[in-house]
Amino acid sequence: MDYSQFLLMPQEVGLLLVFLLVFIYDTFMPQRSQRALPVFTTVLFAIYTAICFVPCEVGSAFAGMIETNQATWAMKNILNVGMLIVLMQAAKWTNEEFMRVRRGEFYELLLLTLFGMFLMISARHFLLFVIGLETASLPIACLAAFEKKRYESHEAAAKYVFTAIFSSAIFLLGISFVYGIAGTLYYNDIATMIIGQKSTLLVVALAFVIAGVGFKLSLVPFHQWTADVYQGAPTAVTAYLSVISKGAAAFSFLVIMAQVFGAAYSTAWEWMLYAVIILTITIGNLFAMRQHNLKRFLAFSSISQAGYIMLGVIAANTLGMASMMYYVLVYVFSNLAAFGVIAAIERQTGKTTTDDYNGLFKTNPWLSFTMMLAMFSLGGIPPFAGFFSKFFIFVGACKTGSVAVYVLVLIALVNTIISLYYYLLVVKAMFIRQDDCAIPTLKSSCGERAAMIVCALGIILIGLASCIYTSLTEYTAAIANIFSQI
Amino acid sequence: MIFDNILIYFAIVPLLTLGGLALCNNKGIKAIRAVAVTGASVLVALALYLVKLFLDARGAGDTSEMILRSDYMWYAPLNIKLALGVDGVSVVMILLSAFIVLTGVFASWKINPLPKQFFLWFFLLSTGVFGFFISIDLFTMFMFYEVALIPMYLLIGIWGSGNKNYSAMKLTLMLMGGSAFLMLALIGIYFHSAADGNYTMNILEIAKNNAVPQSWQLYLFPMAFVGFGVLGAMFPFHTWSPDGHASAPTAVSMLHAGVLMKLGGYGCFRIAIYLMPYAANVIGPVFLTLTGISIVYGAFSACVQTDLKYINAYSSVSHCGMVLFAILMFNQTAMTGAVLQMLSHGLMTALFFALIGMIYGRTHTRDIREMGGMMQIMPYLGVGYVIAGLASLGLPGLSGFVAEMTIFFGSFEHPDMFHRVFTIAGASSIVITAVYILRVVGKLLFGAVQNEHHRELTDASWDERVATAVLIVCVAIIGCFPNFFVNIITDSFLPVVDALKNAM
Amino acid sequence: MDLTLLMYLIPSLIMFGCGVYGFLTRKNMIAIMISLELMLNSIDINFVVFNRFLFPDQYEGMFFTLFAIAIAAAETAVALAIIINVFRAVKNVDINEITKLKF
Amino acid sequence: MESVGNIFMYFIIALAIIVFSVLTVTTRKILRSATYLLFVLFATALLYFQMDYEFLGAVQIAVYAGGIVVLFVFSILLTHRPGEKADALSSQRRWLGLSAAVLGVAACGYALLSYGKFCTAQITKDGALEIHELGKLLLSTDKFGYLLPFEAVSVLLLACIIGGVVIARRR
Amino acid sequence: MPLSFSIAVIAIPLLMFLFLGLAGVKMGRKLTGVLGVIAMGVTTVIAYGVALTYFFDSSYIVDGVRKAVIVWNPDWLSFAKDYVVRMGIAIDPIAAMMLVVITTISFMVHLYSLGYMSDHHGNPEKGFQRFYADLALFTFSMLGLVVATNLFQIFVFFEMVGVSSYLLIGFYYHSPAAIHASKKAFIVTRLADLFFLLGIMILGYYTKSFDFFGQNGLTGICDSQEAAQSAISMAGGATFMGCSVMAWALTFIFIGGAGKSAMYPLHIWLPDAMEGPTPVSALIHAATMVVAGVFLVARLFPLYVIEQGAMEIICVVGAFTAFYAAAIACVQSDIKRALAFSTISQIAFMMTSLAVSSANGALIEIHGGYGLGYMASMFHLFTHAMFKALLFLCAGAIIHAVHSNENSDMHGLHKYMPITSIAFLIGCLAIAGIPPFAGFWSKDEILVACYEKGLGWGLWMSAVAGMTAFYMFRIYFLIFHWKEHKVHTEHKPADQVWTMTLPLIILSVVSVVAGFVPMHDLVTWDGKELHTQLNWTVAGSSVGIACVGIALAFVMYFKENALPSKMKNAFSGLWEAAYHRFYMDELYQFITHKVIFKAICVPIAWFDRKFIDGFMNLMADATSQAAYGIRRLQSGSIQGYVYLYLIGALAIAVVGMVCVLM
Repeated sequence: MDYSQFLLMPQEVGLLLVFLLVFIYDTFMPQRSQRALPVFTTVLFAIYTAICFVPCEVGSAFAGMIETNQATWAMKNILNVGMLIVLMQAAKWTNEEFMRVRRGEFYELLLLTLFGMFLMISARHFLLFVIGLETASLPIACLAAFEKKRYESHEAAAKYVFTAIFSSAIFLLGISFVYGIAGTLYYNDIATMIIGQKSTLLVVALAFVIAGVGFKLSLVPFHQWTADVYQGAPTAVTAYLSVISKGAAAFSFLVIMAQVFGAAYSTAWEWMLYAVIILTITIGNLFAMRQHNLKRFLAFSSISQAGYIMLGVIAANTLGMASMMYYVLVYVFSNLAAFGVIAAIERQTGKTTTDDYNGLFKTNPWLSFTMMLAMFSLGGIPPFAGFFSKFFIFVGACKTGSVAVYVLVLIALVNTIISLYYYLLVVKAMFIRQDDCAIPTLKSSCGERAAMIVCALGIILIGLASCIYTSLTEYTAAIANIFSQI
Repeated sequence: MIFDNILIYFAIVPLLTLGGLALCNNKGIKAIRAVAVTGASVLVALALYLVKLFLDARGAGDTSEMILRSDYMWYAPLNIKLALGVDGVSVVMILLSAFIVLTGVFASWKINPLPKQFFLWFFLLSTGVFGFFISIDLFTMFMFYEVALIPMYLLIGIWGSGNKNYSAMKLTLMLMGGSAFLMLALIGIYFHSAADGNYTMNILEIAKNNAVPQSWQLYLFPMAFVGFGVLGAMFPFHTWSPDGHASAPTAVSMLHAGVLMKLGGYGCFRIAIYLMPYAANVIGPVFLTLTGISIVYGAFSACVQTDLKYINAYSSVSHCGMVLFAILMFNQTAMTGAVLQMLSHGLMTALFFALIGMIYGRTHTRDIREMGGMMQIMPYLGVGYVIAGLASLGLPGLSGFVAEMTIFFGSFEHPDMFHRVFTIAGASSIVITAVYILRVVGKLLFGAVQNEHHRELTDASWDERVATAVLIVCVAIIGCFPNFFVNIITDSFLPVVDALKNAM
Repeated sequence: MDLTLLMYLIPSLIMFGCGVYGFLTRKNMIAIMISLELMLNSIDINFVVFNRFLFPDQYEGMFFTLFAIAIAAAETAVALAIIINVFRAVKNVDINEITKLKF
Repeated sequence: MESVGNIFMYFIIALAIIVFSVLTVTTRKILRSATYLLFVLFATALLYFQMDYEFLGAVQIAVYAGGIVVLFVFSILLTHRPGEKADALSSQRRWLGLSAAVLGVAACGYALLSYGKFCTAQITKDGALEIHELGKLLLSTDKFGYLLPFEAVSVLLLACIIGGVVIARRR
Repeated sequence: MPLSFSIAVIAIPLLMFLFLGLAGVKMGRKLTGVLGVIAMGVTTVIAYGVALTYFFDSSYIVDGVRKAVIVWNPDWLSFAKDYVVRMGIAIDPIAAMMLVVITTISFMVHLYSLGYMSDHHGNPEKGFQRFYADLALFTFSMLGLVVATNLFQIFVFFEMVGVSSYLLIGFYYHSPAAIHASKKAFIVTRLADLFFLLGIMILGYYTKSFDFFGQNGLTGICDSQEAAQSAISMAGGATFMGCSVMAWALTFIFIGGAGKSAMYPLHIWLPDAMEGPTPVSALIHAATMVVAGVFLVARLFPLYVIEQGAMEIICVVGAFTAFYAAAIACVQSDIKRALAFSTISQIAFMMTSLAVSSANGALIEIHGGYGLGYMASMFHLFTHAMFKALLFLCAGAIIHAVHSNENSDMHGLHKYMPITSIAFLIGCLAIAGIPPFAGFWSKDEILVACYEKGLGWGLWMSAVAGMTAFYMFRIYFLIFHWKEHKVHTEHKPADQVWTMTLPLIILSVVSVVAGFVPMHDLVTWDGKELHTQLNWTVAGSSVGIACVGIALAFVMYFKENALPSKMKNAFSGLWEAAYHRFYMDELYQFITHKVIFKAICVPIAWFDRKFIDGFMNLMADATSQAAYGIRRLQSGSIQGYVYLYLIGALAIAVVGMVCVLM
């Protein structure tokens, strides 16, 4: 009974502390100081984020049930940064009248889901992973239903919760099969047990595991909730869902696939994932082409982005892992920039369709500029960060050296053209199309503005500052052993 | 220190200009123009100084493949460096770009609306172009390449005319489609750049290692070639060019046809052929066929167009086809001719587009059937157009002639009958070129005035005169003193030709 | 006659199949939730029997089931809360009523 | 060789599980559906008892039967008029559901069957777990100890409580 | 005068072009014209000085051979280290002769144009400055062509003269006919130049040198017969389609020359080129540019001599063209066109003469080399330039007086324009080959050369000579006699101002005396003197034939009578065909418009838009259609989602199973 082991997971513990403080503030502070809750939370979280950047002790705790290493540390920091941006963006929104009674809950749920994601990232035991997964998904259903006045919010919540539970059922079934094969739920132990396994059962279990995590990542064909939930949920929640949740799932997915099922890489899951990636990128793109609602549009765009992220998984090497983390980081900034703009406009005008954005540049140059940066970054246009992340993830994938992966990358590259098309449609609406009744000049709140500036700077600088990617490669190189089975 | 190398300033100066423009007031058109002209002039001065440096270095017996070499590690995990260096080809391409940028600024003197934004994008594009020419690292080259492409979308979309949305989208998507293939090719090259696993992105090192396996070359070469070939308007990937040029604003057409399309040709030999000589030898004839078709096909298509810009765009297809055609001949003379043709086509097409833009700005039509007798109304522009036309159809004393002759004579050196036949077919384009150029000149400039309203139009203003005069002088200088340029260019092709020979 | 592992897996599997069938065919959201319970329950059985038959030395499957029950309870609670919420909004628990967001 | 009682027990449990599962998803009255679910859950609990996991069986009855089914009943009563009957299923829907279920079961069944070990495995040793042992394991930090999941699941439950409250709240 | 002055001969016109082109607009018309004339006068003087120095300074004769002198020859464009194009000035006999011809005619035309171009149908001529600039450009190009040190330079200046010709033909750019004519001239000669280019490419490929004359230890291809032989043998006997590649190259080069020199079937541009101002016709389309082809063949004569096949082709083409153009000239009513066909015919004479001069090796003994035809050709080139320019300038004066090109608008002008009439008559006598006028001497040598090749050739060319006399006098009589001129009340035709008349007088004098230039001493193919004497048989017969032609013309056209129309009716088919130039233009029209434009260009453009571009659009449309097609997947129903989820998971499992099994 060594409870000091909890110190090996400082980020999780710290997060719970933040949660507790917010919870206490929310519960015990008088009504009049409640309006300061967003600021309180944001500042608190900012401090927490800053502290987290202090390198932490590396090691595994609870007899290998959970592990902290440089990669998880970095990944959690990336998520923290994203979370911070989300909090900044949401501050103004949570002070709206209808949010008054559940402002505290909003923050509490966000922090708890983040905790769940941290568990997913660090877990080296499937039980812990499942708990993390559920913690990360169930409260989001509640968050999606926050805007009670909007019908879409309810529909989104319902769709999310049903598909999420179904998905977790499938995932658990898969885990049960894994358990049946390996007799243990510790990652490392499973890995040693399945070496040389070529059974159908393992393949089915793998398929179900991919489906379960693929649901969180919104990989095709497990993606269909994404668009509806993104569109229906409050924009702050959508933003959160689209980047933080996806980032955590991607990282843990890579860990599971590499560390647990590494032995089955070339025999099975490389090809399963191969098919999924092609489907994800293509179908996501095809759907995104036709969308007019920007949130829905970004949903499909994020589906196809998830496909690109998966290239880092199929790479199954440290370079691919670093590229994937880098991709997530860039994606955090790009997507949050887009959502920041959408949220700012939606909050004040309620408009979310592409056509509403016609002529935006004339009235709101900075918003348009930020949005354009986001679109270019998502589309992979240099010198913005998205270009670098795309390039690195392709390099990571191609490092496997197999011709099939080259073909896959080619398909992904061809798809970037389609994606560029629809990203440019947004740019076109803002810059090229003219509209006499364009959205009037808006005044964003401080939080929104700060978030946008952070995102814009991130988009511009992350690619140019090579130190980020370089250190990520060092972190992943330190845990190269998780790929030992590949 | 990175700033020690003069080359980096070719990327920094446009960026500084960008910054300066960003500080300008939206309404202060004077300040905006001043900043733009200053930036462009500094670039020209730098380019001229670079030529001097190059000549000095060569004169001093520096025979290294690239001069002004310096490497700055950027992404250490992938061994990506900001590797700078120029050889004769890059030097002249930089010179060309600088002049086109300068004249482009003058050609868009009265751009409206949003002059500030226009110049911002314009200089971003220039950054990409210069960056491409100064770097010899695959990654940075590719990055700058794409930086140069994307501003086109907004430049055409916002300031273009006609069916601009369609054209801008088509252009962007097709070019990016090409670069998608290119990116894969680069990655493929990267992972075979060294036999010992010390992969590198540096072109010189890759060429030296010569480690790309032949089987991979056969896959990667077509991708790289098509990737650049799309930008070089190679048949059948040229269709973005007519629409794109027709819709683009003047300066953008100039820059695009004048410089951007050159990135295609430059990349084709510097990356596709130089790094994968085996595949170039094997697959070259296939692309040679395509480019040969481009030459004749573009010229024939131009014969029936009625829109001035379409005529020019198809003519560009033909001329740029000649560039790739010559590059694929794999001998020094033809390749030198290709670069001369790039220079020539760059200047002459820029001149054409500038003049067309000026005429369009006055008549608001580009349909040659609706115009006539312009020579009487605007003699300056008319004479300019005739000169551009003569340069295009290869009048000695102007640049087109020397370029084409070097290409034809170089190509004819190829001992293979297949190449000879294509050379002759390509050479026949000089007649077709004459046909469509004279057709336009006859309809547009000569004859009776078609529209009486046109009689009230004015001739060129001073800024327009500057733009066209600079270009005409450049065209004439290349045409009259080709050996100056040939001497700069030709030795740069030795390594490529050697590589090709060794790979045979 | 021996009671083999398979004999326990089959009812569990059928239960899972029923859950899937119910999920896909029922219109009532609560009924769908009930189907989901069937699915989760069948998985619990899997864990338990695997543990008991194959790996009796450790109790991982059993503990997993223990936690899974807790998770299932939490899921049900949240799901039912949302169903009630939807019911308030559309005065119905028919799953076909909530298909406004599509394409 | 198993004892006859065990075999008899098995058949009762298996039959109950299969029959009531089918009934749960086919009955058109929602309240009956919940009731059948309860029977299935009881049968499952019985199965746990047969496996010697008494604690688990107890939890199953307490949490599922005592908690979840009650929750279901409450919400059914909240949202339905008594005796309300669902419409008959359209054949297309039934076909879809059936196909998916059969496919899924077939795939899993094939996978399980093809995994040789499962067809023959029998209970070989006593697997009963003392309750205090169980308690120790639940709070152990060693290997096969579950302190961390225990704490984590409490966070999950807290999150769901907060979420459930905030959702179900009228405003 | 040192030969290096020849640089000034080239430079002055170029500078004049640049100066007048850039600053002309700002200057007055008078000033421009006078400046142009003075500059040209200076050029002419220097050119004469250079030519006379070259011809009469014996230091240029080494071992009895007049050596070519390279005055200036810098590198211009390097294809490779040892494969260099140079631009320079070389003086050899024909270059020196051409300098004289070009500068003389150009000076005359400059002077003449002061009057001719000052007004256009009574209005001040627009673009007077442009005219002089273009003239200067042409003069520069033509001079550059003749002093070329290498074949490539000739090609360069071929293009340049083509362009200046284009600009000058299209001088009246508001007239559709002029635009069309200029375009046609350019494109037809361009087509020929394409062959020229191919010829050079082949030649250059094997010889790796374009230089005519050796310098710095290198030998040029035209230095001597041996040098030419070694150049030819560099091809190593390579053949293409049964003929040696060098024969192909030389034939192609001849086609280039034929384009400029309007040999059948590339002659069609020349009659149309008469749309340009008449002084231009005189300078470019009668005296100088059109003989560039002849000059080219003469320049490469040592090579052609070796490749007899190419020579035969030239011979046939020349002989045919001579007859063909003469036949057409007999029926043209437009005096400039008639003169144009006459020019074609005369150039064909020169071509044929060149070609026959290598006819028979046995004649070397008698006439001291191949060179009689060569010399005759050059001689004829010289004299023809003079008298044809004279004729054109006369025609210009007439046209300027009556404002028409049609001889039906003229008739009986002798009374009104006596000086012009006499000058024209001198020109006619010269071209008809009546002694002692210039044409007699040169044409006689040509006929002798033809008879040496064979009796048939000789008879054929004699017949053409007779036709020449006939059609020239037909024109003369129709213009100046036939019947009384219908005097327009407001405008009476008269001799023109002195600037226009003076050149006529000068050229008339030259046409009379040019035949006495000792050409066989000065201009021979090998630089050695050629000893010839008058062949009285040939001379007598040719004079006789000429007289017959003149007499026939006199009978038919001196006084108004019905004979011409009777003849016309009697041979109406032939007459019509000849009048329509044997429908060659229609054939070209058909090929260019119907075949190339309608059957190639239009389909290609259509193919590009609909097919290539259509394919790109199709890909975009297909993507968009696919996107529309699969939208139903996102049905909005949770159960639909889950269904797909499950099926998807199973499908992935299947993928995995397949992989495991494989």
